Amino acid sequence: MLLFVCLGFIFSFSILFLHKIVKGKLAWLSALVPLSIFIYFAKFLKRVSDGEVIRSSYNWIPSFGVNLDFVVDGLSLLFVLMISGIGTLVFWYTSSYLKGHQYLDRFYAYLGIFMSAMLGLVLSDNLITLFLFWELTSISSFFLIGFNNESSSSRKSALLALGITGIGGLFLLGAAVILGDISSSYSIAEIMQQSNEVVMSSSYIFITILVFLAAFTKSAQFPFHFWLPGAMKAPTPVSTYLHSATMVKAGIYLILRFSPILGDTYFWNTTLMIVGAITMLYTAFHMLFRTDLKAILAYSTICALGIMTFLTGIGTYEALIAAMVFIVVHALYKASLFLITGIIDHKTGTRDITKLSGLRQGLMPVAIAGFVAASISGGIIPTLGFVGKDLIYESTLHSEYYPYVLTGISILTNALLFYGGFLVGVKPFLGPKKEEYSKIHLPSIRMWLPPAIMVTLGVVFGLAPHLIGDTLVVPGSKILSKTSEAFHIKLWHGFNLIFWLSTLTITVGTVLYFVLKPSHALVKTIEKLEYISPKSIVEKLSLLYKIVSKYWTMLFQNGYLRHYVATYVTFIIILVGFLLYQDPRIVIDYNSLADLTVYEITIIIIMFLSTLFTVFTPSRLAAVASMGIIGFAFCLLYLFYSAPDLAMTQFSVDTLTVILFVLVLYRLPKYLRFSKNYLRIEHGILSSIFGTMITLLILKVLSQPKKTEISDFYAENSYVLAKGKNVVNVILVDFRGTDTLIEITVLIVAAIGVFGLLKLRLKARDKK
Amino acid sequence: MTDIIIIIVSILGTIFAMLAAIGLIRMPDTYLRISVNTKAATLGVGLLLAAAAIYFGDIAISSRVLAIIIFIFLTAPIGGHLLGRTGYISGNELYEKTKIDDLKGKYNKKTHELSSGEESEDSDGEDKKHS
Amino acid sequence: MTENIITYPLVVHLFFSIVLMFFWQKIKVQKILTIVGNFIALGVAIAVFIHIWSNGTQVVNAGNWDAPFGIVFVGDMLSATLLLLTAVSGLAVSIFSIVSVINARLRFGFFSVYHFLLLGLNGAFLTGDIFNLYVWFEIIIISSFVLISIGGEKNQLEGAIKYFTLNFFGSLIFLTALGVIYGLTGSLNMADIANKIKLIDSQVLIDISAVLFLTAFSIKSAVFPLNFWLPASYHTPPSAVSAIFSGLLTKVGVYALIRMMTLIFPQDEFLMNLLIVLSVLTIISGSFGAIIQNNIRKVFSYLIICHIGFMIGGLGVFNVLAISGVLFYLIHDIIVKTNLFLIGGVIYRIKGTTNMKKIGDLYHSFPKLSLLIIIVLFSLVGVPPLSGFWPKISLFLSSYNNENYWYFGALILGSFITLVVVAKIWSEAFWKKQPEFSIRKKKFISFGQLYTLQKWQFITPIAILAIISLYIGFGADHIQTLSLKIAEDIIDPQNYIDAVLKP
Amino acid sequence: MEILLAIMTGILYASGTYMILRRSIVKLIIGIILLGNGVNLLIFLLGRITKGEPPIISPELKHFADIYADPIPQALILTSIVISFGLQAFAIILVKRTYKALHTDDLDMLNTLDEDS
Amino acid sequence: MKTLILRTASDILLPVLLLFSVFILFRGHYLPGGGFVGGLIAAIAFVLHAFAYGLKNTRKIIKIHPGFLMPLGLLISFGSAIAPLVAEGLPIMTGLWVPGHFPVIGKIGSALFFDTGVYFVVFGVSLTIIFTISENA
Amino acid sequence: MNLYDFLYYVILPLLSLAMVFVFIRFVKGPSIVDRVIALDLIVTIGIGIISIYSIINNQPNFLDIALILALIAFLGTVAFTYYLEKRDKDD
Amino acid sequence: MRSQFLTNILLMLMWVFLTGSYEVSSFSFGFFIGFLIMWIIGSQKGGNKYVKILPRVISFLFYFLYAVIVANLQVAYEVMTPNLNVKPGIIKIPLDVETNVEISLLANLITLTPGTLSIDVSDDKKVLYVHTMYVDDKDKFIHDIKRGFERRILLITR
Ligand code: NA
Ligand code: NA
Repeated sequence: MLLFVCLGFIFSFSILFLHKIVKGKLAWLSALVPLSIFIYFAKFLKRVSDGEVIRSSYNWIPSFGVNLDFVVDGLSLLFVLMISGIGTLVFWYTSSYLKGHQYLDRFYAYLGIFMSAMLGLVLSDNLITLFLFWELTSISSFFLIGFNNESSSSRKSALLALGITGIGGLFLLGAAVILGDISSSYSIAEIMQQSNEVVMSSSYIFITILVFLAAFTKSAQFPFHFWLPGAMKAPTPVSTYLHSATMVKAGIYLILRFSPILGDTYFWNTTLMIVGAITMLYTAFHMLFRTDLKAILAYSTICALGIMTFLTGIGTYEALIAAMVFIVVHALYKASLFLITGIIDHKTGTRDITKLSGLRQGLMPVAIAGFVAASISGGIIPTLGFVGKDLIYESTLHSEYYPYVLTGISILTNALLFYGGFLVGVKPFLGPKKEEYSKIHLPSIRMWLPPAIMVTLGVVFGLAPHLIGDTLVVPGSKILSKTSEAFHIKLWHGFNLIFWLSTLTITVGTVLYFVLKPSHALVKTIEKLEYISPKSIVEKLSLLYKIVSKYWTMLFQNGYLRHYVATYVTFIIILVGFLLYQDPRIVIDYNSLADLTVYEITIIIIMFLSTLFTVFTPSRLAAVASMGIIGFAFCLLYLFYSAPDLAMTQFSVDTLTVILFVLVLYRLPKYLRFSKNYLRIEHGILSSIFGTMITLLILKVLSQPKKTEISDFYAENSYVLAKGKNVVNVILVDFRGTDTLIEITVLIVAAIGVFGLLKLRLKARDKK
Repeated sequence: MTDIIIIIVSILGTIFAMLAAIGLIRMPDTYLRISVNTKAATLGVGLLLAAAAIYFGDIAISSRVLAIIIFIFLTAPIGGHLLGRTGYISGNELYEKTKIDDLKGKYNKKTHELSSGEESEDSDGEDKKHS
Repeated sequence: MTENIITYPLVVHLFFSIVLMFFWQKIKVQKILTIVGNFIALGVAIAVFIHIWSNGTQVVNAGNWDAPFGIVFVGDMLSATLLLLTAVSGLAVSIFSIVSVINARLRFGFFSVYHFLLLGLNGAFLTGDIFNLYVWFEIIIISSFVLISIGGEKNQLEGAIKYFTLNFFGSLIFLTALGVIYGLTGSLNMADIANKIKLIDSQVLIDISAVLFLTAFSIKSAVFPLNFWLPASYHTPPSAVSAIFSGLLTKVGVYALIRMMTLIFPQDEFLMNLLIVLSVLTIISGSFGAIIQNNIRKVFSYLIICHIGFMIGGLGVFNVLAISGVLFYLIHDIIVKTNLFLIGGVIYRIKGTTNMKKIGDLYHSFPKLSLLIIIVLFSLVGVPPLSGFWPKISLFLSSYNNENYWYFGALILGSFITLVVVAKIWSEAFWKKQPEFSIRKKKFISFGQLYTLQKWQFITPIAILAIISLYIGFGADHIQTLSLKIAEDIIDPQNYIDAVLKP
Repeated sequence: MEILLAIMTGILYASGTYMILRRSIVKLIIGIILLGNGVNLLIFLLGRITKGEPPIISPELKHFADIYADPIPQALILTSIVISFGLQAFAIILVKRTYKALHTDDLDMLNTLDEDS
Repeated sequence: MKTLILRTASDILLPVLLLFSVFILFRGHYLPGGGFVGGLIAAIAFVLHAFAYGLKNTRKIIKIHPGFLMPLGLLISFGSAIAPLVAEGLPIMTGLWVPGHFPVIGKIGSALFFDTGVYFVVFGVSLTIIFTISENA
Repeated sequence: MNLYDFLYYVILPLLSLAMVFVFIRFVKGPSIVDRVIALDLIVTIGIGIISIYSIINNQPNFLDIALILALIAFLGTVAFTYYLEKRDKDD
Repeated sequence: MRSQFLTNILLMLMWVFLTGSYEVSSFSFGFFIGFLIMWIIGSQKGGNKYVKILPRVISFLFYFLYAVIVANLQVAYEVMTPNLNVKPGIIKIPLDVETNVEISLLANLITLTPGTLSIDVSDDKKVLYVHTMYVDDKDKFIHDIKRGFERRILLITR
C-alpha cells in the first residue's frame, strides 16, 4: 500500500529525469499513475463494504511513535477513490489543457506530490503522519497556485493560501501532539478507543479549538474562507482538483475523522453548526455578486464546504451520511463545472458571465455536461444531487437543536447553490451566439470527456445510490458514529415533506436564476464593503504586524552601538539588581580583611583620580597617558598583594598597548564632544548603577567563606610533582597549560588579523 | 649597623625623590621640570635601590640591583633629551625669564632636521623669519 | 589510554592551522591542506563519536592531573554529537570557501584562522573546565572577529566593531561570573563546581552567578535582548564565514547554556522561568525582524535569532522530552543554518546581491539548484518530514504539558513566520521576474562564468548538507534516539560529575 | 582594604561602561581597557587577597611553610590579560582602519547598517 | 626619530634587553617571569630599535621574520603539549622531565619547551603587530 | 622603632606623598610633555617604593619587577615623544 | 668578527651577572645565549664601536654618580627655597667630539650635571643645544662644558 500511496511522489521524482516525456506528446500517459492507484484501491471496495477495516503498517520513527500506518475504511476509501479517480481525469485533462506549456513537467510533478500527499492524509492512521501529509498538501498547493509565477497576483494568492493553511497546519500539529500525549499514542484508532478520556481531559476544549482552526483554515470556513477565491488564480485543473474536489475537503475529512474522538459534545456540535451555517450563507450571498465563472464557483465551493461542516456539526448518523454523500455530489458536479469553465476559458479567453452566451453551438457535449452538472448541483431528480439534498433535509429535520432554523438555512443555501450551478453550467451555453465565438469548435476529447464522465457518474449514482452508499458511505459513517445500525440510501422516498422541501428549493433557485442578472455593478457594490471583510481585516492585521515588527526592530536594532550596550547593561542591572534586592544582606568580617596602609590608599586614590581623568579629559593623548598611570597603579597593587608575575605582565602589556595607541592615534582626529548632555547624564547614571551593583556583588561574595582545596593542592605539589617553585608559572605551563596554549593561539590570530586588516586593503588597491 | 646604613640611604633617597616631586610642581616650564626630574629622581631611586641591595646582602641580588641602577642612569638622560626635544618641537613655551634661546628657528618645521646654524648666516636668518 | 581520542580533534585542527601558517603565501597548498585537514577532522570526529557511543563518557585529564586540579576534557554524547556536526559543517564550508573566498583573503591566513575557529569550537564542546571554556570562547571570538573584518570594507568594519564590542561585553560578564563562582567555590572544574555549589547557603548568590553566566552565554547565542550584534554583523562577511558563524557560533552559546543549566544550576526555578521569558521574547523579536527585511542574508540572521528562542525555551522547560527536542533542534539547526548562508553565497554569486527586491527568476534559470535550495528552506521551516519538523513535536508537547503556554504560542508564531518568510523569499527571489535594474559589479565573476569544477565546488557542500538534513528528517528515528539518550544522560548531572571526579 | 578595592572595581566598571557608551571609537577602546582592568581586579579580589606573600616557594623549601596568596586567580588574570592584549591590539587597529575608511571617529556614523537595506 | 642620542642608546640596549628577556624566560618556573614577559621584553627591545632607526633598518637586522616566529613558537608549544600523547600515550600536556638540575632553569622538562614556545609566539606576535602598524601608520 | 617600622611608617608614606605630588602635576599638565614627564617620574618613584617594599616583606623577587619597570617605562616615554614628533610633522 | 666575539663574551658576563650563579654551566649557557642573540640581530651597525667602548662607559658611570649628587644638591636648594631664582636659557655648544658614542656620552653627562639639560644634537653633529637653569655668562658656560666634560670624554675615548 505504501507503494501506491507514494506513487505520486515517485512519479514526481522521476520527472526530474523524465521531464522530456512528461512534457511531450505522451503527457497523457501520466494519467496512468492515478488510474493505477484508483484500480488498486478499488479492489478494497468489497472488503470495505463488508465492514472490514484494512490496515497496513510500516515502521518509521518509533521513537516518536510515528509510523506509516494506513487504514482503509469507508471514509478513507471514499476519499481515496475520489482523489485518484478525479485525479485520473484531471491528469488527463491537463495533458491537453496545458499542452506545450514550458513547465508542464513541473506542473505534473506538483500534482503528483499533491495527490500522494492527499492520499496519505486520508489514509493515515497516525496523527503525525496525517499532519505530515496535511502540510504537504498545503505546500504543493502553494506551488500550484503560484504556478503562473510571473504574475504578482498569483504569487500573492499563493502566499496568502500558504499563510492561512500553514498556520492552520501548526494548530493541527499542536492538537495532534497533545492528543497523542493524552492517549500515549498517535494512532487514531487507539485514540478513538480513549475518546472518553480525551473529552474529559482539561485540554479538550483547547484541542478541539486547534482542530477546528486547522480544519476551518484548510476548508476555507468563515472567517478564513478568503484565501480560496484567490487560489483560483491557479490553472483550472488545479482549481478543479485541489480547490474544489479534494484538498479543501481535507478539513472536512479531519472533522469527520475526529468526530468519534472529539465529537458529540455541545461545544463540538454548535461550533461546527454555527461556523458551517455562517459560511454557507455568507458565501452563498457573495455568489450573487460575482461575474467571473471561477469566482462564482469558488464561492459556491466554500458554500458547499460550509454545508459539509454544518452537517458534521449536526453529528447524527444521518447527518454524517448526508455529509459524505454531499462530498461526493459536490466533487462530481463542481469538478465538472470547473473543467467546463476551463474549456470555456480556453476557447473564448474570458470567464466573464456577462459576456458569454450561446456557446452550445460548437460545444454541444460540453453544454450537455454543463447542464447535467448544474442539475446535480441543483439537486434535480434523478441525480445524486437529489439524493444528497434529501439526506441533508432529513438530517436537519432530525437535528437535536433548532431543526427548523437549520432546515430553513439549508433550503436557502441550496437554492442559491442551484442558482450558482445553473449560472455556470447552463447560462454560457444559452442565448444567442456571439460573433466572436463563431469559430469555436469542440476541444480535444481529453478535455471534454472528463467532465462528461463525472456528470454521468453523478446520474448513475443518483439512480443507484447504493453503489456508493453500501460500499463506502454507510460503512464509513458506522465507524464515525460508532453504530452498527443499517442504513440504505434511496433515490425515491415518496412524496413526503422532504420531497416538498426539495421542490421548494428548486423553485426558489429557478426564480433566482431568472430574476437575478449578474452584472458588474453588483460586483462594485460588494467591493465597497470589502474593507470589513475578513480578508481585508486579516490583511490589515498583517500590515499592523509588519508595522509593529518594524517599530520593534527599529527600537531595538537601531544601529547605534551605544544603544545596544546600554540595553545589555540594563538587562544585567535589572536581573542582578532584582536578585540583590531579594537578599541585600552583606556581612563582612572586618577582622579577616587586610589592613589599610598609606601607600595602598595612595595607590587607590591615584587609580581613582586617573580613572576619572581618563574619562573626563578632553585630550585623547592625556587619556592614554592616564591609562598608563592606571596600569602602573595596577602593577603596584598586584605587587602589594603578592602577585609579582601579574605586576610584571600588567605593566609590560600596558606599555605595549600605549605604544600601539600612540602609533595609531596620531592619524586620528582630536576628540570631539559628540554626545548630547542628556545622554551623558543618562549613561552616567546607568554606568554608576552598574558599578555600584558590581561593588555590592563583590562584597556579598566576600562575605562567604572561601574554599581552598585546589590552591592547597597546587601549593603542596607544585614543586614535588611539577618541579617548579613559582606556582603561578607552574599553573600556566603545567596544571593549566592548555589555557596558555590557547591563549597564545589567540595572540597569533590577533596578529594575523592585524596583519590582514592593515595589509589586505592595500593590496586590493594595488590591483586597480 | 646595616640597619642604620639602610635608614640613612633610604632617607636620602626619599628626600631626593621628594625633591623631584616638589620640583615638578614648582618649576615654571617644561624644560626646568625635565631637569629636576632627570636628576633628583634618578639619584633618589638609585639610593632606594641601593638600600635594598644592602639589606639583602646577596651577590646575585646586589648585581641585579646594580643592573637596575645602571639602567636607570642610562635611560634617564635619554628620556630627558627626548622630552626636551619633543617639548621644543611641539612648541612648549619657555619660562618668561628665559634669557637666551639659541635653538629658536633651528628646527626645520617639516622634517624636524636640526641645523647647527654654522653653515651660513643666511639660512639661519631665513629660519628665523619662518618662526 | 583510549580516552585520549577525544582530544584528537583539537590536535588535528591545531596542527593544521600551524602548518597552514607555514604555507602563508601558497594558496594552492593551503587549499589542499585545509581540505585534507577537514577530512581528517571529520574522520576523527566520527571515530570519537563511535568511541563515546560504545564506551560512554570519556574523560581526559590534561597534564595527567586528576580533576579538579587540572583541566579536564570530557567527551559525552552531547559533546560527541556537536563535534561531529562541527566537523561536517566545517568540511562543507571549507570546500565552499575554496571557490567562494577571494584569493587576497586566502593570502592573509584565512584557512589558518578558519582552523583556529574550528579548534575553538571543538575545544568549547570538549572542555570540562569553566575557565578553559572562556579561553576557547576567546579563540572563537578572535578568529571570528578576524574573519569578519579582514578585507575591511566599510560595512564589514561597522559590523566588526559592533560584533567586537558586544562580544567583548559578553566576555566581560563571563569573566565576572567566573570570578564570582571561583570566589564561592574555589574551583573551576565544572563537575566540581556542580558539587560545591550545593554547599553554598546563599541562593541569591548562586542565582546571580547563574544570571551572569546566562547573560554571557546568551550574548553568544543571541538571545533577546542581547542579540543585537548578530543582525549587525552576520551579513557582512563572506558567505563561507557567515555560514560557519550561523551554523556553529551561536550554537556554542546554546551548548554552554545547556551545560550550565543541566550541570551547574539544574532545576533552578528562577533560571527556568527566565529562560522561558527570554525565549518568548527572542522568538518574537526574531520573527519581527525577519518579516521586515528584504535582504536574504538579513532575513536568515533574524531567523537564527528566532530559532535560538525555540531552543532556549525548551531548555527552560527542562525535562527529558524538552531537552531532547532542544538537542534535535540543535542538530538540525547547525546543518541547516550553515547551508542557508552557503545558499546565500550562491545567490550572491549568481545575482551580485542578496536583496530580494533586486533579484528574481532563479527558479527559471536554475531549476535544479532551486530544488536543492527549497529542500533546505523547507527543512528550515520544518515542513514534515524534513529535519526542522521533528523537534517541534517534543517542544510543543513539553511546553504544553509544562503549562508554558506563552512559549507554546511563541513556537507556533515562530514556525509560522519562518514559513511565511521562506515563502516570501521563494516568491521574490525564485518566482518573480528579474527586475529591471541590476547592480552587478564590474569585475564580478558571476556564477555562470565559473568553470564546471568551480560550480561543483559551490554546489557540492550545499548538496552534502542538504542530504544530511534529509537524513535528519527521514532518519529522524536515529536522531531522536540519540537526542533522547543525550537528554536522559545530561538531565541528571550526577552522571557527568561521577565520570569526571571518579568518586 | 577589600572594601576600597571593591569600590574601585565598581568605579572601573562604571567608567568603562560610560566610555563604551560614548560616540568616539577611541573612547570605546579606552572603555574596553578600563573594563578589562576592572574584571581582573574583580577576579583578584574574589580570589581573596593576601599581602606580601607571593605564591613562590622559597629556594630552600619544597612547599609553602606559611600562608601564601592564592595563585589560581593570578594565573587566570594573567591569561585574561594576555587575551585582552590580543583583542585590544586588534581593536585598536580596527579603529584605525575604520577611521581610514570613514574619516571619522564618530560611532554614530556607523549605524547605516542595521536599517533595512 | 632622527636622534643620535637615542640611536646610540638603542644600540646598547638591544642586546642587553634580549639577554634579559631570555633570563626572564628561563627563571619563570622558579621566580617571577616566564615566556610571556620574556617575549614581550624581547619585542620591546626591537621596538626601541625601530623607534630610533626606523622600521626598515630594524627589519634588516632581524634574521628571522617575526611572522615566522609565531608558527614556530606555536609549533614548539604544541609539540611539547602532544609529545606525551605521541610518545607514551599519556594525556596532552603531561609533563616529561629530563633528569638532572641546571642553574637558573632548574629542571628541564616539557614545561620549559612549552614556555619557550610561548616566548617565541609573544615575541613574534608583538613584533608583527607593531611592525605592521608602523608600516601602515 | 626598628627598620621595618621606619620604612613602613616614614619612608613609604613619604614616597606615596611624593607620588601624589607628581600626580598633581600630571593632572595640571598643561602640555602633554609635562604629563609624560609626570608619568615617567611616577614610575621612577614607584621603583623606589618597590625596593622599600621588598625590604619590608623580605622578598628580593620584587626587585625584578623594579627592573622590568625601569626597562619598559623608558620605552613608554620614547613612544610618547615619537608620537608627539610625528604628529607635529604631519600637521 | 673579533668584536662580535667580544660582544658575545660581554653578554655572557651579563648573563652570569644577572643570574648571580657563577658556575661553569652558567658561563657556558650565557655564552650560548649571547651567541644566539648575536646571530638573531646579525651584523648591526654600530655594534662594533659599542663593544670597544662599553668598559669605558661603565667606568665613566662612577663619574656620573658624583656629578649627579652635586647636581641634586643644587636642585634641592632651588626647589626648597621659596623664591625661584632661575634664569634659564638654551645655549648652543659647538662640538669637538665626533663619534656618536662620544656625543651621546657628552650629552647625557651634561643632562646629569647641575642645572643643565641636553636638548638635541644638530644633524651635522656640529653643535649641541643645552638648556640651563642659570645663564650668567654664555661664553663662560660654553667654555666650562668644553673644558670639563668634553675634554674628559675625549681623553677616555681616544
Ligand atoms: Na603537565
Ligand atoms: Na644638568
